[in-house]
Amino acid sequence: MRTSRRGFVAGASAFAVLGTKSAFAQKKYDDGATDKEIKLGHTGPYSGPASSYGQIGKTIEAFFKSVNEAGGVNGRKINFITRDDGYSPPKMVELVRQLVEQDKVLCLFNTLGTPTNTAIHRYMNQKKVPQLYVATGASKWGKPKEFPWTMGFQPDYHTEGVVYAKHILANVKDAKIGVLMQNDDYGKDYYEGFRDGLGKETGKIVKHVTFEVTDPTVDSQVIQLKDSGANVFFNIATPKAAAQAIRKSADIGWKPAQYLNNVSASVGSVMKPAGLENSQGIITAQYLKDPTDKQWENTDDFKAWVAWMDKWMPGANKADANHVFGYAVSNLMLETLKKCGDTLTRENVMKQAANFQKYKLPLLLPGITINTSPTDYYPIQSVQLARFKGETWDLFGDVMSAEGS
Amino acid sequence: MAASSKKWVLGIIVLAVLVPLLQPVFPDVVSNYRLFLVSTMIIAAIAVLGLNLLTGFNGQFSLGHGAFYAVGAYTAAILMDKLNVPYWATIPAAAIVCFIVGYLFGLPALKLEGHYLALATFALALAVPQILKYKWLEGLTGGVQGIVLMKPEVPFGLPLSEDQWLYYFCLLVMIVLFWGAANLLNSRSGRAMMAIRDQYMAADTMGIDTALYKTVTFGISAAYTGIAGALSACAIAFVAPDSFGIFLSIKFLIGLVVGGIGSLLGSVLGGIFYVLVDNSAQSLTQFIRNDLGLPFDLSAYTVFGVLLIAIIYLMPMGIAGGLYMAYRKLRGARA
Amino acid sequence: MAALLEVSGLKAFYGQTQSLYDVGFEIPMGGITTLLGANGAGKTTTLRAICNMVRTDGTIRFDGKNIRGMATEEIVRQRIAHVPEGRGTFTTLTVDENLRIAAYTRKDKQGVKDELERVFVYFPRLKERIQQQAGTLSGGEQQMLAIARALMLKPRLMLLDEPSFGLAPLIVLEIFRILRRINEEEKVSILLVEQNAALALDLATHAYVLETGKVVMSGPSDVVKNDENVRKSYLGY
Amino acid sequence: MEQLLQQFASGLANGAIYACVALALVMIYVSTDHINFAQGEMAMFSTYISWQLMSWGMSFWVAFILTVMISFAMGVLIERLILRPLHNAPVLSIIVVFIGLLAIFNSMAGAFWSYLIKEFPSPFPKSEFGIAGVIGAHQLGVVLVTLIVLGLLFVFFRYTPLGLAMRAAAQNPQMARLVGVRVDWMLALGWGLAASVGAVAGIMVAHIVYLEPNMMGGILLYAFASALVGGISNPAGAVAGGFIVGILENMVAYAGNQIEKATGVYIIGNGEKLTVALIIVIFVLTVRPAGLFGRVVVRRV
Repeated sequence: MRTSRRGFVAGASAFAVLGTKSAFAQKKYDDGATDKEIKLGHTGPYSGPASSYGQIGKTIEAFFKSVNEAGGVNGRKINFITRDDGYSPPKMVELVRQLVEQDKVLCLFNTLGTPTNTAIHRYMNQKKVPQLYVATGASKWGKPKEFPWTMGFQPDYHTEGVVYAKHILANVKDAKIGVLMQNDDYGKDYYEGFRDGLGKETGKIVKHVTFEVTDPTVDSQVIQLKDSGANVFFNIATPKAAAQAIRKSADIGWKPAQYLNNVSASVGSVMKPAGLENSQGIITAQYLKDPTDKQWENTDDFKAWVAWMDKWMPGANKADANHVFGYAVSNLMLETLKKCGDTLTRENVMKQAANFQKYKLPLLLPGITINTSPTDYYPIQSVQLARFKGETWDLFGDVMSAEGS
Repeated sequence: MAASSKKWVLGIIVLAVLVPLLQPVFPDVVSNYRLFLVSTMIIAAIAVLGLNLLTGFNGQFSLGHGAFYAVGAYTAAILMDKLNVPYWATIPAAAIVCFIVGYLFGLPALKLEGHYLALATFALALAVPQILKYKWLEGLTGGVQGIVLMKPEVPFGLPLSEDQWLYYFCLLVMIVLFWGAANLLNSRSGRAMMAIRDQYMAADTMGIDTALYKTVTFGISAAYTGIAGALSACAIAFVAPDSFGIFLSIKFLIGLVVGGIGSLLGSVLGGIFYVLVDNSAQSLTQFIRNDLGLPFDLSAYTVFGVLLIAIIYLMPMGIAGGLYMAYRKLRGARA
Repeated sequence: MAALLEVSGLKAFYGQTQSLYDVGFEIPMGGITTLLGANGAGKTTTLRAICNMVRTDGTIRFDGKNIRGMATEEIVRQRIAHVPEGRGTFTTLTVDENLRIAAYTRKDKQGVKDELERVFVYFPRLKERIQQQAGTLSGGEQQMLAIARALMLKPRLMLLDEPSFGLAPLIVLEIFRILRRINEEEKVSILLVEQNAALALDLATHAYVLETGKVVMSGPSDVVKNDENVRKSYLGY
Repeated sequence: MEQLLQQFASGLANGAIYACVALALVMIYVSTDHINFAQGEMAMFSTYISWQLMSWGMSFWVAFILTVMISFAMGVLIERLILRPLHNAPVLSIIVVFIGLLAIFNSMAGAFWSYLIKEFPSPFPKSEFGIAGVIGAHQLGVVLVTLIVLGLLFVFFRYTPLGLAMRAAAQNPQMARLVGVRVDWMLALGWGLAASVGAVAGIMVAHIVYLEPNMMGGILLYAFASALVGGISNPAGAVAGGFIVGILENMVAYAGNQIEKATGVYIIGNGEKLTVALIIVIFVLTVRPAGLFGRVVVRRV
């Protein structure tokens, strides 16, 4: 591959300088780590059309504040630097270079978006700065051979698409599938996974329609899907469009078997707005606990999360699944840093990130754990199917694990 | 006046050439990141200049220059990706492609004025990302995933960093383009362009072929902005439809207005501002939140909006206009 | 006879350039006064200055009250009607709307109705065209509409800027006849700016001559008419 | 055939949304000669206000009326405080101010009410409105409300002295001053009206697209096109323009769909429908430069 020579030289020399400085202290540091603090870099879309995901960054910020309050990690405070990328790849490049070269962060953590992370993918690997637990489900983040400094977090969209396809093949007779897809990276990943899952049966997709994020409604698309005679509906849309599609199909009397991508599986921001009566029976795949789902109310990790939210993010909407996501992924980062001990080098951060066995992360569904290795850069690879019933998701079947795609 | 301003320009250019060489002396001040940031400012300045040629000097309105920027960027990216054309050769190619696109777009635009032209260009800016994703072009454009490129390498074994080289390359392109624009504006054609802006009817009766001038200006303007797009493709080493949303065009417009409409210097200032305002809004927000301890959750986007309004308040004619007024006041006070 | 409008030390500026230097005159109650002068002498500017449509300095007293610096719309509410040059009508509004908008400041509905009837007595032609858009009227009709609209304000003072501009001589005569009637019957004082000095001097009782932003001569119109300089410069004989 | 009917109805419903926002744009344009890019965000903000009022226990219509009034005040205030001091600034500078306002409203709404989508109620009972399977109750309601707003505006501008004064002030501000119209206040009033109409639009739209800070982003683009198609200074034209754009867009998608069905070749689809609709709009404008229903007004030189 074309990964660089220059990047290697730069990284090595920086290492040499720092290495001599702290040689006799038994502690090892790269840029961004000292006896007192650890610098983490982050970007998120606080403005622009994707700004609802800005909540993740805010959760992480609050999380590390709470960690610092409690004494930090191995005696070091976390300096969490977050910036607004507006979901724009060029802006991302600029900000990330600033984080890496000016602010000199130890690593990037949970930067959000597929196109944005793609723009810095090669740069991070040239600079050998960890790009950890990125907030996107594209499958390209788990390729340790080509990109050893980049790791994903959530189950990738591709895998999820495969899971739905398998379920349809096994359960729906004479499936005629209609797909609604957001016309971007994320939609495409799902769709391709779905097609792969269907294998030879891709002919079962009778209609595939797309929409743009700027489209005010997806009514016209749903009408086309109904008209195609489909009896299965795979809904690859972000919350707003997903809810619109569910409601519209009910409005025009189209009653297919519905599959909804996990991105929009929030009860509070999709199922309720779409109308609970319209949402019955929809199937999705889950890996995190839905904050509006009453069945988790008495589990320990969920109670801890609620208490944490009350204290550190008072006034924030607990129905927003982004808070769950941010909290869970922050816990993973925290654990990674803890495991690093006093060896806070970028290499060690990557090594520890790639060394989780059956780690129980708070707020993951029962039975789902974090598993990584130097050859497996997909921390979460399991999902469980759930069917919407009443006001909550009803998990069914086994936890399904797909081998990395 | 003209001679002294020439001296100034030369001085600034010499300074701009020398600054990166100070890197070994002040590694933290003249860092690679800062040079990269200045390169993005230069790129923005070129794009704003393109818009300025059209709006500031020819009186045609555009809310869609992001489209030409995108076309330039993709032209460069596709040539590098598919045909292995060296990056520097993609610049003239992008210019030609964008000139043609701009010229063709200028033809129907002739019939449209003011708000209607704004709509037409706006539509263009909306359409381009969709066209880039169009099914039959995916093979070429990479569809939603875009194209990942290599950054330009330092030629001839020069002892420069990648960012230093990129900076020099952008600077060179900018000097050539600004020089070209200055000469164009000083020529007969340039005066005709401005006559069309100021007195449309009069220009028509003076025997100026207004249709030709307007369409050619559209072409040149598009070419300038397209070159900026191509440079950005080189600098960012990645193009994707998400990079060219409608807000890009709006940012160019902000750069144009805040820098100074109808001023070459204004285009440079606009380019700098365009890059800085985002960053300064973010640092300002952080400052207000952390240091002033505001209990309210202030977003950088709010600060950005307030900054924009404040600048128009202080300098309704843009920074260049504001500087000019300040200069006149100073001289007036002395006289 | 008391002066309705007293102007003294009036200066006016367009941006940085000054176009009136120390203009002073008085308009008697009930009379017709005319301002004469070459192009660019500042006649139009003087009218505009009275209505605060340019930046001014000096004093302007209307009925004993200083109105300089008041907003245009407030000055109009003192019942000073300004008929600007180039016939100021709202071209996209109908004749009826043009007249009704002038009564916008008035509260008495019945008064407005009566006013409308009276205006049509002076300008019967407008009644025929009441639903037409003002922009479709002929030049003379538009001028009549402009004057009619000024009348709807029930003005005490009417400022007229070049009412004869670009109109056929017969129409001009008709308009001037009407102006005289208005002056007499409605007791409206008139300040008239006019290129056609002969016509203006015939109509007016008093005249002032402006040159480059200053009053250079004034007096009853008979006297001014017979002044040699005036005859040479403005009357052409 | 059923699809054609449904697509047409859905286009009509979308068109009503565009028409409503376009009306607000036209309001500001006729009174101040500006196209307000912040219009959509102002409407969104108003909608949040009504949501807040309802969550405090007010009924839909009470909240609706109160919101329209609050929005009116908000529009007047914005004009007086922010735009008044800039009345001599060039058009493009004003546009930048609008963009600033857009950013502020958008982020403030996000900060106050979060970016999570919210349900917004519909006041139209399902049983009495709508034609089953073709057009929903709310969609039909929106069409009606749009037409009612248009009617009210028509009566206001045509038959009331204030409406007349506003038209006069817009057409020739200097002359309007000379008949005693307080032109400055007319501008502020225009802003107030536009904000009110925008609030109505937002409240009607929110049930369909859900309430969130970015809900107006896409819609404003369509409204902009609608207003221009209809002739930017003509309220009735804007409404007609809205319906035309809404229906056209769906028809483009429908046609593409039918072609693909018949020939199996993909030519245009949902990804391109906006582009194609806009191309048609621009083509129309090059033929009729003042919009379909606009009059060519001779420009003062």
